Amino acid sequence: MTVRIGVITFPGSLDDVDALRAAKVVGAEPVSLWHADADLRGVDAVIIPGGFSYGDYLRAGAIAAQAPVMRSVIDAARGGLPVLGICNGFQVLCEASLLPGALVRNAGLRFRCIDQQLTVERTSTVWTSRYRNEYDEVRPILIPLKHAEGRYVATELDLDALEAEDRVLFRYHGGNPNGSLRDIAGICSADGRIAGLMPHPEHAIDALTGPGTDGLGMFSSLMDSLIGIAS
Amino acid sequence: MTSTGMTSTDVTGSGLASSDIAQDTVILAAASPDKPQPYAELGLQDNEYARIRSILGRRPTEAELAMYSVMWSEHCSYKSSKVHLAYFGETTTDAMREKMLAGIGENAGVVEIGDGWAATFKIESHNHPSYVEPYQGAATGVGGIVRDILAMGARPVAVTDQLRFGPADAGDTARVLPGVVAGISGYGNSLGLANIGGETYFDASYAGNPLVNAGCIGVLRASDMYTAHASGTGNKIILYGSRTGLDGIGGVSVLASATFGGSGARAKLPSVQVGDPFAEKVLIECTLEVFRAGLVVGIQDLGGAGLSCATSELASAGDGGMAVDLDAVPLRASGMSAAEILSSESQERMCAVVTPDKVDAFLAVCAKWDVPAVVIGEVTDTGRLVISHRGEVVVDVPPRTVAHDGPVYRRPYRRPDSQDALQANTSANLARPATEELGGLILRLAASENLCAKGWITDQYDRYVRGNTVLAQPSDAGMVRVDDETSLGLAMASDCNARFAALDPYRGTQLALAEAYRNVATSGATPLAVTNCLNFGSPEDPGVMWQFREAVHGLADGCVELGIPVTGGNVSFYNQTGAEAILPTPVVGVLGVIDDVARRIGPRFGQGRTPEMLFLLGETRDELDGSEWARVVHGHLGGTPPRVGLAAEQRLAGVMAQAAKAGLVTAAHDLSEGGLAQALVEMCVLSDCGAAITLPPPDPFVALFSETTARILVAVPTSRIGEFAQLCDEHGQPSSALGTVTPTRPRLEISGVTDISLAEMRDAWSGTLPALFG
Amino acid sequence: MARVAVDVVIKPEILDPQGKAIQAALARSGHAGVTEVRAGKHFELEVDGAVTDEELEQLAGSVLANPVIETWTVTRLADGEAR
Amino acid sequence: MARVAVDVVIKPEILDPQGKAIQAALARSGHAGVTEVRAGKHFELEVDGAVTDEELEQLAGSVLANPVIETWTVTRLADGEAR
Ligand SMILES: Nc1ncnc2c1ncn2[C@@H]1O[C@H](COP(=O)(O)OP(=O)(O)O)[C@@H](O)[C@H]1O
Ligand SMILES: [Mg+2]
Repeated sequence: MTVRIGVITFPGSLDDVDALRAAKVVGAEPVSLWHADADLRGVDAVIIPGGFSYGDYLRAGAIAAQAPVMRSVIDAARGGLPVLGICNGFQVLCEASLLPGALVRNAGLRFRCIDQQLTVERTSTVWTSRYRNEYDEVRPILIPLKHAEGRYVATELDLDALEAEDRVLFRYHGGNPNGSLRDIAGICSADGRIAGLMPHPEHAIDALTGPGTDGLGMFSSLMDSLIGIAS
Repeated sequence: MTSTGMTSTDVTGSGLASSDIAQDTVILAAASPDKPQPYAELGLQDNEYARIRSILGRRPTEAELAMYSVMWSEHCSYKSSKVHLAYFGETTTDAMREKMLAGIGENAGVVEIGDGWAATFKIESHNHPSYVEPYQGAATGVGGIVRDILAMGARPVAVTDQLRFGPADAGDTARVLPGVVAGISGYGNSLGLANIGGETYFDASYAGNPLVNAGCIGVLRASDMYTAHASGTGNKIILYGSRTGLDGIGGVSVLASATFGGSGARAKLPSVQVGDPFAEKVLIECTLEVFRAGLVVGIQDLGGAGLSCATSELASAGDGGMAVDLDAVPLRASGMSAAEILSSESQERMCAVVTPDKVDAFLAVCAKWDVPAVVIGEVTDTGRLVISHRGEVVVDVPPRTVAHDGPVYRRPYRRPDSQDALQANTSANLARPATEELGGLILRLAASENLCAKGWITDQYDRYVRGNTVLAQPSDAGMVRVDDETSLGLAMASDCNARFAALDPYRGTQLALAEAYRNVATSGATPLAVTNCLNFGSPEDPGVMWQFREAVHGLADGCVELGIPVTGGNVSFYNQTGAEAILPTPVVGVLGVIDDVARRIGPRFGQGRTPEMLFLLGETRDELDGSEWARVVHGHLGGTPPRVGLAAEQRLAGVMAQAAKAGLVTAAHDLSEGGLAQALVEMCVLSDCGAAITLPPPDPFVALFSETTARILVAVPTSRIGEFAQLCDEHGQPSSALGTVTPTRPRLEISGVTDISLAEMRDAWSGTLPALFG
Repeated sequence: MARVAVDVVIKPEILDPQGKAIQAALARSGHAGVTEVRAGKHFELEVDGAVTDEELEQLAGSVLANPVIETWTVTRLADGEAR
Repeated sequence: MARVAVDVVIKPEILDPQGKAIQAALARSGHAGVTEVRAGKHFELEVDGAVTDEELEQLAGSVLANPVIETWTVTRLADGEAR
């Protein structure tokens, strides 16, 4: 079967082409979705890419969370459609209340573009199953990160609940680049199908243009699960 | 008039009691020849004003005066530099022109790069605005250069920034540098343009006049180039992008106060523009879409001098005239006069010439992207640029007289008398260190402000976005893949050691060319074309004018020798604080191509399992005048800069291109400021890997710190040494074996001289900017 | 037509590095009397007569501020009052 | 101890891209009654008794705002007044 992965473009989206490329690299059919169009075109999963949607002039992701396409995404996600928010996409998911907490200005107050190590905290999700190797080990992965508003914050209550429900997906390793609480780099829904993270796995799919290929696992994991369902 | 993205009521044409005040029309101007006009306040000389009167056969209207004064300013008309810049054209041979699709005179130069692709690139200055308001000044500098590239029909793919500040520890640098960097980062990152390189220097001469130059590279299909011309009578002129406000019309507010008298006058407005990167991002996407759909005849960006520039340049490059109605221009402020609308430097605007049958389709694309767009006029066959406002004609001029026939100055130039003394004061008399002091000196220089790591700056720039960046900082050159479907790549580097240019501007500019050329070659790419951004003091100072002339000649002559053309450039004069000019700073940018980006060479050795040896390509002489050693240790600037060897640079580039193709070199880094010592520190730290070397005789100090040009440090897998030696032989390339890469010993061991740990080098090199800027 | 100011500040329990940096800068430039700074956002809206206080409250809490991290206040400004 | 609010807005003649974008977002989300938005910064300072109005004015214009493009207002807040 062909797996169709949708990538939303808002005005101001930047890494949409990269997410589309990643979908293609793992053998999916990449499908462009337009912010003003509520139609999800029958895709099997949605990626909300990085960038500065609508300029991010209010709060990062705040205006995009109200776009017509997001209403469809919210409905579909509640119905189990896998949704991944990368960077600005993660901010959009929080602003849309699909994930708890918020992303605020980096503690260092500056935009940072660095190659960052992450630990994969949970591999039993559609987005991370590939990160457990045959020896049942999970090693840290190296992925670029680039943002000015990536400090994850939430109430202590929410944070405790996230930990208790095993919903912390990634943590920063070897240094916290933005002051995120509990070193959180990415989180997910209880069933692991809705996920968001600040670093950019789609920029680590080819050693020519990224620091390595550690990001591919996220897209391959999705393919495994979608093709598994089909067969 | 058709419009999208706004309703007609949005167009504020009145207010400020403007309806009560008669505007200055062509009819009025003819009838009141003796009305005094504030031309001097607008920067026009008596004779220039007289010339405008004789061109028009009457006094200019206020709007015309505003147009002529901005278009005849130094910035727009190149009146002091024109006579010298002509030398670039005179020296460009047909062979050099072979791949050039557009050259000096267009928005940006365009060169063919193979497989039907072309590339365009340019660097521009935004120095003064960045001093007044560092964030916005730098941000709008990026915005401006990106629109220049876009106006050639290209997709902008990468940006670069060339920065110069006062001393790193000066109080004002703490205001200017973080603001400038945040502005470039805030604007460039939001556009989704990878930042792939630049320069950062500190020198006291820039304390009251920092230099903020921004570069952009674009790619296009060679058959899809656009130029700024308005041809085809009846074709429509569409203004699209942001609304027009009172931005950057500081100068022209003189006119407003002259008209309205004391009470109605606008407050003196700041010449600062605020950037809206989101508006620019959608402007880019919208523009690329109208190009793709074939909806455009000609296009022009709005930069300095706004509509004055866009309308007069479009019209004079076309074949007739143009009629423009300012009442159609979407405004952001009420009661703007014609002069203000024409002079506004509001950002994120473009002007397109479109055939009537395609206007609706054009406006539909704009509507899709929510970009305001209106038809403001059309191409005519009158040969005149006629602009009306509130139903009256306020401008009626031959467009060429505004855009191209500005004044030309042959300013006096003279080699300053002090130049001899400067050159006589060589570094030969400076105390040189003993061998046991060299280890400490390596660290001291590595930590000095001009040699230290620039990560504090470059980590604020997105280098990954859109997935085609193959090399960025800390590589010698930035490199991008042209697009996903091809392995073709573009490399770019820009350089200028202004200390060398101060000692000898002719040679110093050639050294800048040589370094940028070498940086491109170090990446494995083949240099193809040159641009420049010439930053100098006041052209009214004969000494500065001499520096400028020498720089132009040095660059042009150097390009002839290298066989690559200058395709464009930018001049920034009046960079001085009081009578004190900045060091002459002719920034030179070189663009290169590489067939297969997978063959690129970066600065990191020791990454694979194969053992590697280090070789130094090129010869080393005792050349320390103007060096970083002289500056850091002795605070000294004098003597003559290193010799230029363009033939040697060419040979080196040939060797590197072949070595890249054959995969003979695993890592490379050219030698420039700080010499071999600095190159070794940088390669070791970046590679997180040690090296053990033996310096070539006789003098370890000279071997480490001389800044002789045409040298590259390379790592070669031991298994390929034979092939590599043969390649050097074939080219007559001098090369010496220095030692080995030592992945298991994280140290720089220089036999008989010093032994420094990786940690010490990293701390020294990386600690400086974070300690200063937090 | 009426003018409304909406001020948004980050909740006190959330770290405000910008406020801290500004406080430090003020102290360095001789204003040691400023002992704390919180940085937030200030919006000035022009609204037409039909916009009720409830609508203002609702748009402030759903668009201008994120209730997860911020608190806000809405103030109708007297005519000509410059804030 | 006293509490002071400083509101900084971009000068009216200068482009405010943020305000523009927010106004458009409000209109799209059903708040068409908001006809204009200017976006600025809001600072809340704790100052000790020695800090005079002149000092506040001076620090606002030199550290909190850039007089080239922004204007500001300083307001002493009554105790407990939440802004
Ligand atoms: N302002 C800047 N913006 C972007 N990149 C920069 C800037 N300053 C320095 N760099 C990058 O940092 C690296 C080191 O700079 P530099 O030592 O000047 O290089 P080189 O000596 O090879 O010209 C290069 O990759 C350069 O492009
Ligand atoms: Mg170099």
